[in-house]
Amino acid sequence: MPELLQFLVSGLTVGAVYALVALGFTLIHNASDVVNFAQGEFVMLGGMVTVFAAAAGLALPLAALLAIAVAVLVGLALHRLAIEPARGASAVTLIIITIGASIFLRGVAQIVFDKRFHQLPGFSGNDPIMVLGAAILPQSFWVLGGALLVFAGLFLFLERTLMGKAVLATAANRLAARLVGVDTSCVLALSFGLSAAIGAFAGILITPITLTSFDVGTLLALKGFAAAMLGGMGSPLGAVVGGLLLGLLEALGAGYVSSAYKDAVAFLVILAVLFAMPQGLFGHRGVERV
Amino acid sequence: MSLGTLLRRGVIAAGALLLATPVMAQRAPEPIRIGAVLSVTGPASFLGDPEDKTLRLYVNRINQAGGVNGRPLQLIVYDDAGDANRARTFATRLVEDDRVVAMVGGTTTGTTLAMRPVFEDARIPFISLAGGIEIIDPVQPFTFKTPHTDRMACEKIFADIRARGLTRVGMISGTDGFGQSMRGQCVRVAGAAGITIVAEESYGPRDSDMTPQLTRLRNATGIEAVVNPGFGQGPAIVTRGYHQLGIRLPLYQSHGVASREFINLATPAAAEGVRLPAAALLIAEQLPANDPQRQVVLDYKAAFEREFNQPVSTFGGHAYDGLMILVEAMRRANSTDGTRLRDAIRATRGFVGTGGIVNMSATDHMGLDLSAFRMVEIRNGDWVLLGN
Amino acid sequence: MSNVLLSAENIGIGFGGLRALDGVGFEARAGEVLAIIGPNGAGKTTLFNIVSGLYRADAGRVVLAGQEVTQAPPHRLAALGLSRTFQNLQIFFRMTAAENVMAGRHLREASSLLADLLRLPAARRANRASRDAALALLAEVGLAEHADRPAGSLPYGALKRLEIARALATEPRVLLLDEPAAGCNPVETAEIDHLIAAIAARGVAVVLIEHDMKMVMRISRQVVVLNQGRLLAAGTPAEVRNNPDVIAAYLGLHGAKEAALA
Amino acid sequence: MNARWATLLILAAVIAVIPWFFPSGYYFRVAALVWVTALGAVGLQVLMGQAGQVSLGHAGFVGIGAYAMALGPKYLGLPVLACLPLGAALAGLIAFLVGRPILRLKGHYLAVATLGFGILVAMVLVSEIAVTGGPDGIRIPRPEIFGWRPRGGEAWYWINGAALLIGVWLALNLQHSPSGRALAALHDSEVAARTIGIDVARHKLRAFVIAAVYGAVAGGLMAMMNGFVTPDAAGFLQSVEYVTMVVIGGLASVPGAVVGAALLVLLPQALTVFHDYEHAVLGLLIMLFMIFLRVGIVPGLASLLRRRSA
Repeated sequence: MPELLQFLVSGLTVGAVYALVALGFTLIHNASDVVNFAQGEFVMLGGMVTVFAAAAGLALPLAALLAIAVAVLVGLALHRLAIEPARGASAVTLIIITIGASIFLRGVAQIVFDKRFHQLPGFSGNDPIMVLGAAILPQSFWVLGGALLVFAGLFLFLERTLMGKAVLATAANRLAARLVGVDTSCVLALSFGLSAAIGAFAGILITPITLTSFDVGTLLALKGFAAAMLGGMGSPLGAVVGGLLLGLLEALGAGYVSSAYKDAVAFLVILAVLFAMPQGLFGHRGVERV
Repeated sequence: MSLGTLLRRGVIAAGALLLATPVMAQRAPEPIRIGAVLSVTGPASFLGDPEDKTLRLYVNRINQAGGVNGRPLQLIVYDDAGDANRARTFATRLVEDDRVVAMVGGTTTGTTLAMRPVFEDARIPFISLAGGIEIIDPVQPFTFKTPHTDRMACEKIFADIRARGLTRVGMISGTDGFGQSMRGQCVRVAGAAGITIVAEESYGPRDSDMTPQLTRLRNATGIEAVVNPGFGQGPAIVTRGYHQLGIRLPLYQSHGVASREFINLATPAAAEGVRLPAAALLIAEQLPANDPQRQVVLDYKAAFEREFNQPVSTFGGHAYDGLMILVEAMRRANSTDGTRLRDAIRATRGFVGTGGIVNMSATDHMGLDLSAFRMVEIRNGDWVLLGN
Repeated sequence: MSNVLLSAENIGIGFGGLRALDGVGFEARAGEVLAIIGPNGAGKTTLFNIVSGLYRADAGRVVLAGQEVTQAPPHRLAALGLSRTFQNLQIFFRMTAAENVMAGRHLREASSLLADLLRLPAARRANRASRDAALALLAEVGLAEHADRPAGSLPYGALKRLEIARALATEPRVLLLDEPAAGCNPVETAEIDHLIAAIAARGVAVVLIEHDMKMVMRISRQVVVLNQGRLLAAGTPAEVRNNPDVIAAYLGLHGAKEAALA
Repeated sequence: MNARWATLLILAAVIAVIPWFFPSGYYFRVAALVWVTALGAVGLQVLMGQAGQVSLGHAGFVGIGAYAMALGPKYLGLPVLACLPLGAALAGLIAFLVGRPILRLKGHYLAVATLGFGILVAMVLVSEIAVTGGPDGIRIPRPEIFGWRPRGGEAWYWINGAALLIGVWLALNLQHSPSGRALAALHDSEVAARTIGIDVARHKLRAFVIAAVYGAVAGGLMAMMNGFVTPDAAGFLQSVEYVTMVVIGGLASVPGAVVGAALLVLLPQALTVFHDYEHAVLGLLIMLFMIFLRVGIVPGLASLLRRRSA
């Protein structure tokens, strides 16, 4: 039993990060149909900027804020300089642009920072808390709590604010949104900024557990994308569920099946879900309109 | 000049421009070109980056001191990003286009094995910086290597485990080349060393959490010690998780944990009591004054850390050893001819490097023995040399 | 009746809680035009989608040329002689006009994948035959001069006719036309009018969804009226025109709107 | 159909003429790499460009083809060359089996499913060390063609060039054939394609199998040329690179795939002068190409030329 609990905590912690990355994918996709493969680089920026700012003497909270600010600026620049000029291009063209952006950001990070691994101290120390025989890092609570905060904040933003409703409207029907006066370009910029902030936040939270380096983004983007698809592209709830589920699958796969094939276990489950529900768990299941 | 040749030269020039062949200013004396294909980026950058830095640093220093045989060295480095196919192309480029006289590098066993035929065909000495024993076993005429083999690391670790009166071992290894190659060697030599491997786990090179695997090891019955073949951040995360789960069994890391950075990344608390086989470089200051390696490793450590403001790693040290073995051989051979250079490298005796004392021969293209490894334990955030 | 080519019986389908169609049916005969009319949302296109195999009905059955085809996929229905056009254009925009119609010859092209890859004589013959057939059909719908223009560059009315040509290329016995004259000017409408008559005259059973009442009354032999997913009336144009339910539920409503706009 | 012959002629001319200007064997090696990579990319063009089905697992098939060259001789005692068609057939068979369920998915969902497939292949190659040699790779015996042993870049330059020429010829034939039209039709509108009698599932599967066979042949040739293969050949990054090649060259265009492959093979060679800045410059170039030639290089330049001459 403590074993299962250990796997669950481990899976949820990693899954929360996947969920945050998937959320970033979803926000940008809803506003633009772009699948932003540079999403993982926001996570990298969050961790790396915090590490370097902290090393330069900044207090950790300030360093974290700076990291989020940097990521948001990069996100906005990505939108303004790479996505906006290609407006109207096909979805696959835009995807390749974001892949280029991800290579570029990694290349720049490798020069600005370095190619080594870095760590942050746990926000509340590194001594595990024993719960029912399972050892839980205090940082896990930070990750889960932080993710919960983001989910709740995002929900309130989307449901309770005018700007949030504009985002939802744009997601539902871009043309209609524009017709009723929503500045969809502004919504798109907002989505990039927001996704970047969420990604960077995830990066800051997870670095004390997983360490960071200039190239941690690729794998996270891959997992986040898979999580978003598992949940159903376009659904923020799907992104969250998909992310947590993916994390749990990996942990349980490694714990009960085989550690060499834990990613295979996760992908097999994703495939099985998609065969049964081709639009993911929470995707639109509308009838094809002809 | 006919139109044809003019056209042809134009296209060659354009092609050269396109492929951006480094154009070299003609100076006398002609520099000696040394090639290096390293995994400066990609999954093995933890190894490749310090190798790259070391080679550049020392080629500069050698040139400032007047070069080799009156000629400066010219170092040409390509980054294969850990990809064997790319490494092979760069190897061809070094041989065919850059016309190097020797090669130091090949960060991973995979890239080394992919490049080896290029240098063997061209009869150019190739000193690899990768660990896999298959690089030099069986011996290939022109291929050498400087790092200890992973088999030696396994033997060293197992000997230490046996010395503690333990025999039953659990293993958790990275699925990267380094981890899997060492895992294979450990499995192979376990029997002879009187060790039984009772449980095995693995983790991906980019995995961020190994608690599930470690939980399984914790719950496996009869394990008396755990060995972690791997390099980079993986062992640091394993060590953290090991500590976090409160596993009390002795934990052995490999020589892939080759830098003080490991202690920082794993945190000193978690790393407390971890043992590993290490090259002299890690414990430079603790070496007795009469240790032949002391001066060499202290000098290298000082030079590297002053230049790059980061802790030395034994991987950088392998590059240092490779370059110096080559330079000494060039001086002895007073030639840059491939076969003569090879013979000179093969004749290396008593070379004091960061990795150990190197004695090459026609049947041993590495030249290190088990004495090159020292067992160290991490105590209070620092390495402590264990009495052999 | 022996010349019934397509019959839909008692068709029903629900989306979520909504009953989109319930107990609807019709019989289309060779050489005749049957029109399905009804206000927007009556379920006309849904009925087409079921008959052509794109949706799965949860009740009723479809019989094509004496063969039950209720759950058959669209490509099998096409092979059995059923073809259609779409209300919202489904043109192959990356192709030229001629290639669009050539694609419609798919079932008639006797060429294997291997022959296609190696460009064996069979593939070349198929290409040539399809192109000849496509050019003839384009001429028939009045698009001969646009044959090698990219489909995306053609005006809306032309695309409507291009879809008809593509559907005809399959050599259908039953042709479903979903608002073929929508968005067309009176001249174009008249052309389509003639085209439909000509198609029916060859013995094809034509089923038509159309809002242009004049056109419907002019060319249809039978009219089926749907309202809110149910069959409201069926009969000859004259019968339907005088059916009080139809006038009340459909023409009345519609007429009132038109009157208000006029 | 003239454009088809023009494309083939230009390609054949380029292959025949450029060796003349090569200053060293290294150029043969790079060009041979361009041809063989382009062959793999042309296969993906059939799937992505012609049939409109995305695949983030193309390198998986390349890996299958490449490892067939190592495992066939080792375990079945076959001559290496015989393993080339064998690997292609195996990749085709696997594509046929996994393609059926996977291709029911659309768009990004298909992308993630193919991604999963590619990762699975790479994972097997890494993990089954006893069979595949694991992450450090495995050696491939040198092939022998009627007593001739191709060695070095030059031999492979001609072999790969010929293979690419055949590959492009087949892909162009397909594009302008009844089967190709069926693919183009389902690419534009699946609904319309179905109603004119096209068995969409079957044709998608064909395109998937064709792409797999191309990938496997390319992988096999590359493995023979290198005499060595590691699981990186099947890795996710390779798959992304293939997609980038096809898109950057021009999805709709077979020669576009060749141009895209050439670009992505040559750029890293050219960018070595930037050393540390190599990746930043590569990323920047990819972005710029896609922003300014959003339909891809070949169709983009073609329409520019047309506009200029009009």
